[in-house]
Amino acid sequence: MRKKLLATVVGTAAVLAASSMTSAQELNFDEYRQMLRDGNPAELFEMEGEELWVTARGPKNATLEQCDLGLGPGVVEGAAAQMPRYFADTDKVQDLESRLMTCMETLQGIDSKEIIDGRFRQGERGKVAAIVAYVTGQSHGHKINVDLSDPKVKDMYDLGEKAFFYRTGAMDFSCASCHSQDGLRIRATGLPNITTPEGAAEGWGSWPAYRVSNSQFWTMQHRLWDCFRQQRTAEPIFGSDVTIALSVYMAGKGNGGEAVWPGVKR
Amino acid sequence: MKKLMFAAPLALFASVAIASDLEARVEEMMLSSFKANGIASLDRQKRDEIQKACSSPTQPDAETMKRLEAVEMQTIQWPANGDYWQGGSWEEGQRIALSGRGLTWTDNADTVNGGGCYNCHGLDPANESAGTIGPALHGYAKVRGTSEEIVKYTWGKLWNAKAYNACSDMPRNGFGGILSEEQIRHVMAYLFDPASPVNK
Amino acid sequence: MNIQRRDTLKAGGGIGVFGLLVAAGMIKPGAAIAARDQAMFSASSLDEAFQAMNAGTPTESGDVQIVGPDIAENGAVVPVGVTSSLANVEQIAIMIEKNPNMLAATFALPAGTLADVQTRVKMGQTSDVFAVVKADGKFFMAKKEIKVTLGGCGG
Amino acid sequence: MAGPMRIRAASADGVTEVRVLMSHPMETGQRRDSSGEPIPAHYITELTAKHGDKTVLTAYMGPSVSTNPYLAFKFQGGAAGDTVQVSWVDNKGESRTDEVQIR
Repeated sequence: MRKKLLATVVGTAAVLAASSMTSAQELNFDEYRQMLRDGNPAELFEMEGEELWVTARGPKNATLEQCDLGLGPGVVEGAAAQMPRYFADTDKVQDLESRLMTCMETLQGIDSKEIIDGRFRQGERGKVAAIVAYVTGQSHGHKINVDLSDPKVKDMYDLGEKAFFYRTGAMDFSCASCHSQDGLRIRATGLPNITTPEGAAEGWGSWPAYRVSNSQFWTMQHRLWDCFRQQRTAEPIFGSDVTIALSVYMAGKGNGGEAVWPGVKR
Repeated sequence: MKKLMFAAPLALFASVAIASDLEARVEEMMLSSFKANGIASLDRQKRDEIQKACSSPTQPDAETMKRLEAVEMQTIQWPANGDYWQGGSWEEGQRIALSGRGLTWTDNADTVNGGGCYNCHGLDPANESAGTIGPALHGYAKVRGTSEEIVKYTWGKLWNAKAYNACSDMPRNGFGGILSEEQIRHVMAYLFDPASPVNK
Repeated sequence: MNIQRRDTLKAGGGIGVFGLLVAAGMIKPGAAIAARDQAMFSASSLDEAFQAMNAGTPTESGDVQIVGPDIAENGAVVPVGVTSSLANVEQIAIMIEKNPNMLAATFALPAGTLADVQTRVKMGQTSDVFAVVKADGKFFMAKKEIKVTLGGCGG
Repeated sequence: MAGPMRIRAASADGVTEVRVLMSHPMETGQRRDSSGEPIPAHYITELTAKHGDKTVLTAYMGPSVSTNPYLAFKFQGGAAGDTVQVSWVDNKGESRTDEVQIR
């Protein structure tokens, strides 16, 4: 008994020492981030995206102004905050990127394959990113509001949760390896705890974002793709089920949080 | 009450069936949503026993953990010549600890893998840009000493962290071919050499 | 968000008003830049930069403030602003001591423009940032250390 | 061809605040591409802002200014509806001019 007590005391001391070390290392970037928020270079991409929305393009020489993002044809304001959602015309739960592919294909005649097989920041996939900047900007300040009462959305949420904890690859990582505890960092970068509503809202509600480290604009598809790259898995396919499922999990978990779109990131 | 007792096993059965169906569907999704790219093959989407056991918010029961850990312990290769760190270079170890490169689909087979240690651990107290996913290891040998026990434990932990905690977030560096024996020796020197900045 | 796309697009492209002004001899960017590039923007030490500005050794002054974070999450984009309560400020310069291109920017302020400018600079490492202000023909300065951290896991 | 600038100009209490985002790589000339070739320097060298016909700011930049530069400044005067015009020229001689109405 005494031995056990001693072990507990020692253990507690070690935990205390470890936590004080962690707090001494806390890096506070609030001031830095605040200063970048005004004049977020993502605005340059929003301008490009708005222009693309109203420009007649593709084999059908049409604009995207009749694109239905879930709130009716042409309604952009607030639409992204309610995505991913189920669309009856495609019989699929779609995130913004995959829905834009549908619109570009049906309205403009642009082959989705070109986007799925393309590269980030290039060609039609690059244009999708600019349109994402514009559309998400029109939900800036809105509450994240994904309809989990829709059984098809809820099903994707459950799959997403499973995928979130799925450990695989050369380094045994899952999303949860980095994103299931509060207040942690990878190098100097803060990691939201996606398993809590606050953390999920912080993560989902701050992408897409302009990344200052490489002056690029990244959509959530791009963010997830690079997370998997760092996890050392095989390459996720653009707009594939796993990307939608994880998006539904994050957005659904973050329901009620604020969309600060587009964001600005390290 | 009687009714409830009757209904409960059925409900349990149904939820188990749904759970196993979900498990099968997520496994299928983790394959069909991915494509091979360079060195990142689709084999990576399949889980070994320990990855599968640790793929949920809660870890397995203590007995299962012990059994899994014992299996992993057998995979550890101890240095044949008994040289744990003296033959290593802390400078090399520092480079390995700082580098997070290797094994992604943008790397190739010739890429020298890093250990990515700083992603999760503080090591050199002067380096503030260190992660906090794992414990801070400032003054590693200064705090823990260089007894055979701690030296062997550290080697084992670096080689296969799952031997000590089945669901550890730390990669199995030696077992998984992430770091070579020589690289692990350099990282050991970074942790144990009194001249290493970790111990300053 | 109200994007003033059409306002900005209207005047975009082509040779632009700037080119026309150059052609009309109203401003001479080429000549001015060449002089500055050689003397100031190639300075590799503070003293060289001060010399190029004919600033002597500027006096450190509490009337010059650097607006910037104590610590930056990424050195590629570090917000830096300069304000001053001095009268008749005609020039402001921002220097990053440890950058190979030490002088980041200089601003010429005509009468009526406030001594309050902000931009964003690249910093290769933690460094002192200097603001030099020319007011009433005299030079003053302020300095502030900005820490730069390393971020992601791929490094 | 560089994309349009995002210019915002707002007037309050007799002072106009102008904020400009420019689309520009601001290449230092010191980086190398993936094949090891040096990437040539490409950066904005000079910027002029005008309120009507009057120059309200001239900025000279070096390659230490961040990619997609941001610039904010204030001048006395300016009323809603007035035009603020911003022009830049870079070290390759490319230029761009955009304008906006003060709000």
